[in-house]
Amino acid sequence: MADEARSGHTVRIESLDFEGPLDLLVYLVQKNEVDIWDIPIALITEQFLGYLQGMTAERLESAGEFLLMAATLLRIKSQMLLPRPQLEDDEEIEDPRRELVLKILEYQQFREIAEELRDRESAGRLVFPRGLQEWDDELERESGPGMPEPEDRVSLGDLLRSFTRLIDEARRDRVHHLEPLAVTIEEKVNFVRERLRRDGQTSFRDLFVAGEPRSHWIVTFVALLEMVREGEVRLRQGETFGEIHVYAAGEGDGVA
Amino acid sequence: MNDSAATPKQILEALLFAAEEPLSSRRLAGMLEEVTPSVIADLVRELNADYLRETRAFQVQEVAGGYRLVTRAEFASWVGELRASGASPRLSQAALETLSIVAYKQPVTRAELESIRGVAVEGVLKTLVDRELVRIAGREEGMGRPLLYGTTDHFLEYFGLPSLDSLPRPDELEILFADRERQEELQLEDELAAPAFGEHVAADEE
Amino acid sequence: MNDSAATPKQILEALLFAAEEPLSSRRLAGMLEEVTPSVIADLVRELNADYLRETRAFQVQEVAGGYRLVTRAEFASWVGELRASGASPRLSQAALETLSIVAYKQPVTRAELESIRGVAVEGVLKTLVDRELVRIAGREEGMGRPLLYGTTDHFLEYFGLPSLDSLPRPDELEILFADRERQEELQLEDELAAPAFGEHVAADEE
Repeated sequence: MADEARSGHTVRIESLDFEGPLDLLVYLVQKNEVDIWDIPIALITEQFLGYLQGMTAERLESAGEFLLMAATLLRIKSQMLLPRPQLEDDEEIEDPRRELVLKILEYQQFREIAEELRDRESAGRLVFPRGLQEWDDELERESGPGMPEPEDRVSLGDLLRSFTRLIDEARRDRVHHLEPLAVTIEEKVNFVRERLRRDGQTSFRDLFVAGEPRSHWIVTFVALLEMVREGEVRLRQGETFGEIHVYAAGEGDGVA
Repeated sequence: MNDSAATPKQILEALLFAAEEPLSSRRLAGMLEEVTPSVIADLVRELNADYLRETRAFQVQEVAGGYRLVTRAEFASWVGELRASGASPRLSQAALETLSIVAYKQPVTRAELESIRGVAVEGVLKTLVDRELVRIAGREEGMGRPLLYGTTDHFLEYFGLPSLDSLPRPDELEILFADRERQEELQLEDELAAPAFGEHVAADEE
Repeated sequence: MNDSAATPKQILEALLFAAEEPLSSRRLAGMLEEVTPSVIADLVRELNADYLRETRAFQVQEVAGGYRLVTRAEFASWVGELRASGASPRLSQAALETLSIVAYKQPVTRAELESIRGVAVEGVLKTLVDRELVRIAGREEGMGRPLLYGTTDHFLEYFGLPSLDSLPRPDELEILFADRERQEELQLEDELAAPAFGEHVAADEE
C-alpha cells in the first residue's frame, strides 16, 4: 500500500499545510477536478495516504484526525468493491460515499463563509471608532464631557482564567495551603465522638487515618487533648510505650 | 456660540460622538425624547449625507444592532499608524472557520464544531472566547449537558455586521442541496442499471 | 467614495477623531508630512470654522498636550446621561480572583474566601457588593452564623452568561483555559478516547 501510494500524486501535496483532513479532501477533490457526487474513492484514498506519509514531524499532533479519516476512506473503498446485493423493487441502497460527501460539502460551505468573514475582517481593519480618552474634571468643566471614561470591562475569559490559575496554584502547593484548612478541630472532635459512640472505645492509633496528611493528624491530636481537658474522654495506657486506648468519660477506668 | 436650541440631529451626533460602543436606535430614542426609533434611522441618514457633502473624514456605521461613528477607510493608513499598538492580530484560518460555524449553528456544542471541522477546536475556542467573539450560550439538555457556544455583539462589531441576519446567506448550500436531490434521483436510476458500485465505472463516465 | 486624494485637513480630522489622547502639533505635523506645525494651527482653525458653519455638535479644543475633539458644552446634559449609564472602573485582579471563587464556591463565607486566597478579602468583597456583582446569600448554620456570599443577576449579565449553570465546570475549564502543557496532555487523551470518524458519521444519520 505504501509503495502504491508513493507512486501516486504525493509530490506537490506534502509541502502544503492543511487545517485538517476535510481541508485536504476538499483540496484533492478540486485538484483532481472530480464530480463531488461521484468521487473516485480509490484515487482520492491513495493521494490522501500519500499526504499522510509525507507529513512532517511538526504536524504529527494532528495526525490522529488524519488517520481517522484515512480509516474512513479505506472502509468506504472496501464497501465500494463489495458486490451489490440483489435489490427488491423499491429498496434503496445508500452509496457508501454519501455521508462523506455531505460532510465535505458542509465543510466547504463554512469555508466559504470563513472567506467572507476574512474579507470583512480586512475591511473592518480600515475603519476606526472614536478613540477613548481619559478626561480630567477640570477640562470637562470648561467644555462639557467629551467621552465617558473607558469602560475597561473584564471579560468572562479573564474571570475563568483567574479561577483556573487559583486551582493550579492550589494544586501546586496543596500541602502548604489547602490541606491544613480542609479540616477543623470541631470536625475532628465529632469524628472522635462518633467513633466512641459506635465502638465504646478506640485505640489511639486508629484515630489517625492512614493516608491522611500529617497536618490532619495534628488537628486530631489537638482535638483529643481538648476532649481530655473537657473531661469528655479518658485515655488509658496498658503498659509503658504500649497501645493507648481512648474511652468516653465514664467508660473504663484510669485516667492518663 | 449657538443661540438656537439643540436640534435632535445635533444631539444624536453628540451622543454618537461621545459613545464608546454602538448605540441602538431604541437607546438613542430614549435619550432624545419625543423621537421614535424610526426617526433615528432618518436622522442617521441625514447625518451621513451631511458628512459626505462636507467631506468629513468619518461616517455613521450601522453595526451590532446600533450605530457608531467610524473613520472612512481611505484614512486607514494615517489612523492605523496612530492606533498601531492597539491593533489585535488577524484571526487564523482555523478561528475563522470555527467562527463561521458558530455563527450559523448557534447555539452549538464543541462536539458539533469538531464534527463539522473534522479537527479538535478547543484551542481555537479558547482564543475566540478570550477575544470575546464567542460566548457561552448555555448548556445542551441531555447527556453530560455540554456547554453551548454562540457569537457576541463584539463579533458583529468586529466584522462590521449590523446583525446576524446580515451574514452572507448560504445560497450556495441551497443550490448544492437542490443539486443533490437531482443527483440522487439520477444516481438511483444509475444504480438500478449498474451491477456494482465500481468506481472505475464512475471514472469511465467522465 | 471620494475620488480626490485625502486633503491634509481631512487627515488631521481623522487623526483627532481616532486619537486616544490629545495630539501635539509637532506629532500631527510628523504624521501628515509636508506640513509644518504652524500649518497645523491654521488647519485646526479651518476645521473649527467648518464645524461652526455646519452646526456640528463637536469642536477641536486646544489643551495642554495639544489638540483634541470634544462635544460642545451645550450637549453636556445628554452626554452626561450617556456616561452615567455606562462606565465603571475595571475590576482589580484581586476583585476578579475573589469573584471567581464566589462564583464557583457559592454560597461561601468570607473565611473560606480568605483561606483560599490567603489574604484578607473584606475590602474586595465590599467593592463587589457595591458593584452588585456579589450579594449576601444568607447565613451559614452553626458557630457564629457567618454571612454567605453568592453572585447576582448583574454578575451573569456582566459576563454574558445565560445562567449560573453555564459557568464552565472545572473539567471544562481545563479544556478552555488550562496551561498550554496540560492542554496538550488533555488533547492527547481526547484523541485516544475519540470515536472513529466513521462512528459519528453513522450517529449523525439519525
